[in-house]
Amino acid sequence: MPEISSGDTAWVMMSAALVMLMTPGLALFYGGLARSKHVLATIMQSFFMLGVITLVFVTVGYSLAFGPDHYGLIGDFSWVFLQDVSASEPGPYAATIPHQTFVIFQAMFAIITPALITGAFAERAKFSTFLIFMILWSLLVYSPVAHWVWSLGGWLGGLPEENGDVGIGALDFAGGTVVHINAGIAALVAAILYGKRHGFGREPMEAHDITMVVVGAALLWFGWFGFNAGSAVSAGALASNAFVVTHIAAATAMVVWVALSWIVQGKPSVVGAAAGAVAGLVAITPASGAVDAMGAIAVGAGAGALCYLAVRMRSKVGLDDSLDVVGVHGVGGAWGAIATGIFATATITGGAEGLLKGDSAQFFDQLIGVGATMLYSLVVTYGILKVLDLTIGIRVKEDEELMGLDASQHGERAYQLETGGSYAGIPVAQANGAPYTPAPSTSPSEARS
Amino acid sequence: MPEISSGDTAWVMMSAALVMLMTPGLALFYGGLARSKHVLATIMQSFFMLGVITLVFVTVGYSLAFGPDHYGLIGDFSWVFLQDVSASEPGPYAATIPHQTFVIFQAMFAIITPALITGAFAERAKFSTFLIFMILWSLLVYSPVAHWVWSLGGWLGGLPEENGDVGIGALDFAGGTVVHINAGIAALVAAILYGKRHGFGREPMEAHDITMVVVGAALLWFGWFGFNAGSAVSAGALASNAFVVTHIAAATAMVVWVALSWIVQGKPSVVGAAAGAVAGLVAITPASGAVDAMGAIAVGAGAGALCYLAVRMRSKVGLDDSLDVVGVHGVGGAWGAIATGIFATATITGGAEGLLKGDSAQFFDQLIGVGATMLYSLVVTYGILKVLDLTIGIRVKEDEELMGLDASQHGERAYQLETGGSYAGIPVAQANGAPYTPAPSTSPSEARS
Amino acid sequence: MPEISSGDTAWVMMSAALVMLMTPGLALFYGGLARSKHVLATIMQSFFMLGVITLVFVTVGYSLAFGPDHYGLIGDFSWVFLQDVSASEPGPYAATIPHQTFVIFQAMFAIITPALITGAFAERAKFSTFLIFMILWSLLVYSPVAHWVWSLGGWLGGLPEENGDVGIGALDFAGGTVVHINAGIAALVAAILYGKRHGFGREPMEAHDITMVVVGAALLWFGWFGFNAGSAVSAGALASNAFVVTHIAAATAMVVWVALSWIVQGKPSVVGAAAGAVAGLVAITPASGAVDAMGAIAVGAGAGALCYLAVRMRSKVGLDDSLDVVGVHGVGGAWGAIATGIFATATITGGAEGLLKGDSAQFFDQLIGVGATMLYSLVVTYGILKVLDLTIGIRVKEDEELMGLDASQHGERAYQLETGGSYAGIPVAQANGAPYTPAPSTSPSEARS
Amino acid sequence: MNKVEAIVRPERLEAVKDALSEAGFVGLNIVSVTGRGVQKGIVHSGRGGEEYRVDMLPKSKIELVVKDADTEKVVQTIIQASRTGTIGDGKIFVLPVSDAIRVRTGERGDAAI
Amino acid sequence: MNKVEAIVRPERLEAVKDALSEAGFVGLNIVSVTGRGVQKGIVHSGRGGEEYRVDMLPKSKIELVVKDADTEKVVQTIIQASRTGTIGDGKIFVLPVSDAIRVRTGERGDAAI
Amino acid sequence: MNKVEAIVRPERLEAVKDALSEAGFVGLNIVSVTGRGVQKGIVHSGRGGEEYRVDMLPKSKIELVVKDADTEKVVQTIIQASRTGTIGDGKIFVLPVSDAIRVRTGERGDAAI
Ligand SMILES: Nc1ncnc2c1ncn2[C@@H]1O[C@H](COP(=O)(O)OP(=O)(O)O)[C@@H](O)[C@H]1O
Ligand SMILES: Nc1ncnc2c1ncn2[C@@H]1O[C@H](COP(=O)(O)OP(=O)(O)O)[C@@H](O)[C@H]1O
Ligand SMILES: Nc1ncnc2c1ncn2[C@@H]1O[C@H](COP(=O)(O)OP(=O)(O)O)[C@@H](O)[C@H]1O
Repeated sequence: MPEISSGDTAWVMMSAALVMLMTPGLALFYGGLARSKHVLATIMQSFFMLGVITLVFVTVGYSLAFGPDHYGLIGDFSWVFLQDVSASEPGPYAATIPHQTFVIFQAMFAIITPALITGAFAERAKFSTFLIFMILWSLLVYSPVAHWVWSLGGWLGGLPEENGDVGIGALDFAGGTVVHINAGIAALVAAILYGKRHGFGREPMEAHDITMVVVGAALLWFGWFGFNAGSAVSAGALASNAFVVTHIAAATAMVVWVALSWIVQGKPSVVGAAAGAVAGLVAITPASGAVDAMGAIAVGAGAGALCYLAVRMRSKVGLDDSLDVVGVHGVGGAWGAIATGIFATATITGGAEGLLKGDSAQFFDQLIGVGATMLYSLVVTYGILKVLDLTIGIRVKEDEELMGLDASQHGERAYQLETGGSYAGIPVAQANGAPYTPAPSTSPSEARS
Repeated sequence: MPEISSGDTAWVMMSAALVMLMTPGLALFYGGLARSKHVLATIMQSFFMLGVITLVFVTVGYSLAFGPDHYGLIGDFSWVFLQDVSASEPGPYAATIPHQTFVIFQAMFAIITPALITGAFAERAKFSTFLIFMILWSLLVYSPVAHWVWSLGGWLGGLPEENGDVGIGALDFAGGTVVHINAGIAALVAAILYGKRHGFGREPMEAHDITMVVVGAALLWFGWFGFNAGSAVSAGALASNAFVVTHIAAATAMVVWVALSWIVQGKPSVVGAAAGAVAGLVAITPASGAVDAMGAIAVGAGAGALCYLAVRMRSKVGLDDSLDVVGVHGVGGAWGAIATGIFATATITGGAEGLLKGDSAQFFDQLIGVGATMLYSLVVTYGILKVLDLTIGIRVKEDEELMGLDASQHGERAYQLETGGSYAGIPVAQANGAPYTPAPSTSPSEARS
Repeated sequence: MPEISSGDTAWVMMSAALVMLMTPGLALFYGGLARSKHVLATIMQSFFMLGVITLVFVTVGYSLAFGPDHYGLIGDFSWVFLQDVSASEPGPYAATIPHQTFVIFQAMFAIITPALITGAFAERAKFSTFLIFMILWSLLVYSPVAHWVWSLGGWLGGLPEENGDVGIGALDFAGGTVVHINAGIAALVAAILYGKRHGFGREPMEAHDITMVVVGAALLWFGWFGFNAGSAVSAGALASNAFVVTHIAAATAMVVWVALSWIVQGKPSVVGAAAGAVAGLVAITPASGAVDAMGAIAVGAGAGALCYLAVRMRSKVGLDDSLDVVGVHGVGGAWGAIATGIFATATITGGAEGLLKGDSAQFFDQLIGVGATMLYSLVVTYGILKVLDLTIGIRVKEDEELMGLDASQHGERAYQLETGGSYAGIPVAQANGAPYTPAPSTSPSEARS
Repeated sequence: MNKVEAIVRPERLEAVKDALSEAGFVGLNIVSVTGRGVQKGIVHSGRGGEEYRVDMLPKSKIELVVKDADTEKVVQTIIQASRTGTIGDGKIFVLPVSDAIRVRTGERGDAAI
Repeated sequence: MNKVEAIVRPERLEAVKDALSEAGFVGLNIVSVTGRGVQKGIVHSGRGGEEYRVDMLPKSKIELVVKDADTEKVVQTIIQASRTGTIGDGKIFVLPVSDAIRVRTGERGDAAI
Repeated sequence: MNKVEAIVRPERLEAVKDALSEAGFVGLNIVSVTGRGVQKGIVHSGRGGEEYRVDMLPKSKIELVVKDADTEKVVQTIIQASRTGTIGDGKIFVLPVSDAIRVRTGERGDAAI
């Protein structure tokens, strides 16, 4: 019987915690980019996924995604409510940690993926419909694609089923297709179907708190170490490489994006530093089990450049992808998946090699992975959203949008700063030299009596 | 001789770091709920516990709580200043990590528990007296109760003393009684003795920054993985289960609280999502070594519902428990401890079973644990606060309260946003088409000369 | 062949992630202390180091610092671009983790060190020159000093080179000299060469968001567990001790600083709590592999007192070290390095002892380490900055400074709060008793038509 | 010249600004204020179920100085763009202005506005 | 009609608002301002021990338009509720208003306030 | 008495305040406003490359009440300290004030300011 390794279990638990933190990190990244009257709603759309999708995933989603394979396409209901998923023994996906540790690690991926999409329809989505959309999307899009790529017998990945069926072997170490392309394409569909925000292209819709954007990006970066290096489901050389390339790619993309903003727009952008880092993290995600440190520089540089250009061109096509999910996750994820087919090296993969090593087979497998995910996500997301739009409506009313989603959807206001308030330094004297005496302590009630 | 396991040590160190982060997380959760003129004072009351209680605990508190048992009630001074507490060899409480690793992990619990209480008297406590209160409370309430439950020979827990004495075996894996009920009851006493805030029930006293509340809740959630799964003091199946149930309970309670706020108040509350998650985390704390994943859904759902109701009823009884410590930690902790007696399963505990499995013995042990903790905390907290109130006074003067505790207690002001400031976009042109030229660089000094 | 330990690898990866988070933590600590028109620029100066210095370090810096020794003074180009640095096998510095895990852990140190310096010239540095300064400083100052202290054969540290050459054995467990003194002295030089901010000593230049300062300090504290305990490059007794003493020193310094601010200035300062914690963390850094828990109290108390006094005396010497890098990192680092020579105990170091144990050799070695680092950092930093100042200029123009660096350097504005916005509570009635009806949903566009 | 001060609902601000601009009144200032009207605000239900009066609600104050002859037109423009017909629509006040100066040129009086 | 502008200490604002409401003057606006008085602020000691002048202190400006006949009563009400007798108590200014309009109904003059 | 309201660039605020203080006018209030001038703001390029008009720019409004005789001196002082000669320099308005009261002492009229 395989034995639980305390080092591996510690690492995967820690990684799960790190990935959990990415969802609030994303909430801040998106919340900071939103306007102040929509910040809570924007945060909530990510943050609440921690509640809803956790329940969806542990009850049904995990079983559909990772349960016994059917035709390489989907799992089944064998493991619903985590029945037969051991809390103490390893499962089929990781030999040295309890099966449920793997489940909870995967749950965090299932949570953040729909959260990523929310950037596309920020500042105008009706909260009730949004919840239904996300539950359906998780079951109908996320779980199937995760199955294709990561399950035993999934047709896209390379893990062998019991009966010997093996997928085509598209590499996606930590979710370039499953998470980022998938969310990016869903975001594209959503941005179109939700339509433009009131005043889009006419009024300024700038980030209301860029410090919050940076904090969000920092938490994402921090958590991404768990996302990628945790995907090794053990704490050894594979995890270590994923860790190293993750950091390097993020750093490179950050530098490239800032440099481009400097050249193109005239000043080095702080939002660009944050967005660039995220773009690099996205792109390295599928590649983190396939490229080495210098490959990571290439992946990161490509991500910084391609995503920057994609975002800058958004207005040209008139798309109100409010927080640039398509440009960052769609483009970055696709580049990462393809780059894996270019820069993969056998020293890391233990086998598969990329175009640069003269092997084109993997490259074409990657293209199939990208294409299949895009197509499936496009069609099913469109179907779900269209039905919801025609029935219960996906968007808030115009005056609710103008008033702000925080007030109209949640009945709350993010910030309530005191008007005024006593000066709160430690005064040592009055400026004219006289000793300082604070106002006497007559209280308003006394004063009135 | 037992050997240090690097995996277990890594996990417990990491867990200690995670629990350390909970205290600033709590500071933000509370600070966001406070009004802006009290935010620093509110944050400080939690944050400063990291300083003061660390010193109290490593010098005396740990020895009282975990030192050699006397009558099942209290430790002694054998280990004061950590003498005889090895920095390299395991101690009696965890066989595979250095004794001091266990100490520092426990220190984080000792720190956050008094910090939890501060929500009850936020916006009106005198800082000097507050410090004395907390030091006394840590020594006279926290350490004894921790001893009862977790020490070798403590009367409530189930660990055997050297001479064979065993406690009654009330289960409290990670601190439902020691931390949450204990703090919740102290909060009840404090809310009553401190009295209502000036203007309570008449003026709005809403959260001044809900984004801060969410960040705080997110950090609490993140840290709670260390709180609960770290309490296994090893990185194996027990920790893994605690990790999994912690996440599921938090998610469930979050969903339930938001749903109730939607039904009762008309809109799904973002503050409710944060508070619900915390309620779920509180309730699963004692149960995390006893229930399985599906039990966690029950524990979480109960916590969401009960805590929501408790908070909503607060105003009915006219209690100014400013940041709802009683409703969340008191009620949530009690529910969690009792739920442990209902849903405990031998597959996780390795022995004890709950009511649902037809065993009522554990259930009654849990009731004893809850009752004893409540009674003790109530009496001693009341005693400490009453004496302090009659001697040096626990509350600030009315004008200090009106001015804000930040100014009156700390001489500081949280936020100082520039009035105005140049528009800081990257302008490409003036709106009327003319090319944009910024104002010339005459400086004020030049202008004046 | 040495074998990779999953526990150790998990711990060092986690530590690297923690240290990575310190840089955004520092960005917030500094950003909060800055004025609101400079907050983004201040944050960017730290945050962007994650991009630039990562690239500098993995391409060249690591090889210079840790590569094969030359005369005890510097590495060489053997490991540039991480060639010959294994992603899977251990390197010479840590026997149980992949060499690249060690590299990435060290990279995080290389990143944060220049970021520390930025506090000295906050609110007036030209971003372009700043980048060049930091790249040069990393290569010409950081890498050499790191080599002296931590490399095999470095003249200051005690690790033996292949040919048997051993350094003098100055103890610097986690970077008191390499990181803090080094940055502190560079900050001193920079504060002088950059000159005072416009209006310094005349206008208030208080922290614009003290909650941000506390969050930053909390993240620094959290990350510092990785900084110090990770420096054991394994998860055993040495790491555990470093963890414990780190926490205790931070706590002690926090209490001492707050107490002093209370006595000297009349009120216990919240900024002081944050600054005090950082001072304690700085001072324990070199000592964390040499002192025990009670020694940590001494180190922390000294740090709190000395750094507090240093900061309070800053204005006396007329130095505009804007965010007190010299007072906290320079003084704290020097005290820590010297305190290591006083309180070191063989039970932790496994050999070397401090003055208190009657051994003065180590004490003098420490003085040499402090002196050499100070001298080198002073001279080379001065050289770099002087040349940059005379050529391209290090400081922004006066009107750019007055407008704020956020606008002038980055074309961005941190905060854009909506003016107004509907009241966003959940109203139940109008105050005069009538049922509440929100304003009708005529939208502005309809209204106009 | 007169100074027109209009207190409007923040959610109508855009509409009023656009309407003024279309009517030829571009120059203006906006001040964020909180206002209390005769209905004394709204009753709000707090976290703990307590109900309290929120008497001060956020409002936008539009300030612009106009020629005497334009005053009525400005007032009507604002009314049209901001009226919803429900309580809390706000007020407009007209104050006499004795002089106006354009800082850039030093022009005074009607020429300056 | 007159516009009464009163600069008061923020910590007296509640008291003034309550007093005005009791005296029958419910409608008003509050603007957050920073003010400098004759004593030129206070001297503050910064983190680094440097002492500097903080000349602008936070103040609350209360603005309300009242009938001519009520003006004195409003002024006295504000004085009573806001006076502490120490420097920095603030000022009250009275400005003439030539017209007032209630947006909701279009009422004008005294009827609008 | 007159109330002088000056809309100035925020980056000139310090200079204006200093100049007023040197000229003997210490008492004043500052209000943060956003203003739109004839040039209708600036065109800004957003993250996604879209260009839109930012019509409201941050401005500082200086308010001070002065004796009739001092009005012109105050106006000139402000102009000198705030003029840059480029669009957006702002405006100064003078409004009549019929009464002023110092809360602390109850003094009225010129004595109160
Ligand atoms: N006497 C007044 N002086 C100045 N502003 C006032 C006055 N009365 C009302 N206001 C402002 O007008 C707003 C709307 O007034 P309110 O009485 O609620 O509505 P309505 O004018 O529709 O009856 C208030 O919120 C306040 O800002
Ligand atoms: N000439 C003025 N015009 C407008 N506001 C003024 C004037 N003088 C003072 N103020 C306001 O009144 C406040 C109190 O003035 P100050 O001179 O400090 O106190 P006092 O009126 O008690 O002598 C100032 O902070 C400022 O807001
Ligand atoms: N009619 C007006 N009433 C009140 N404020 C005005 C008016 N016109 C302009 N302003 C204010 O003056 C500022 C500068 O005006 P602008 O027309 O841009 O420049 P200039 O006065 O140099 O021509 C505006 O931003 C606005 O705040």
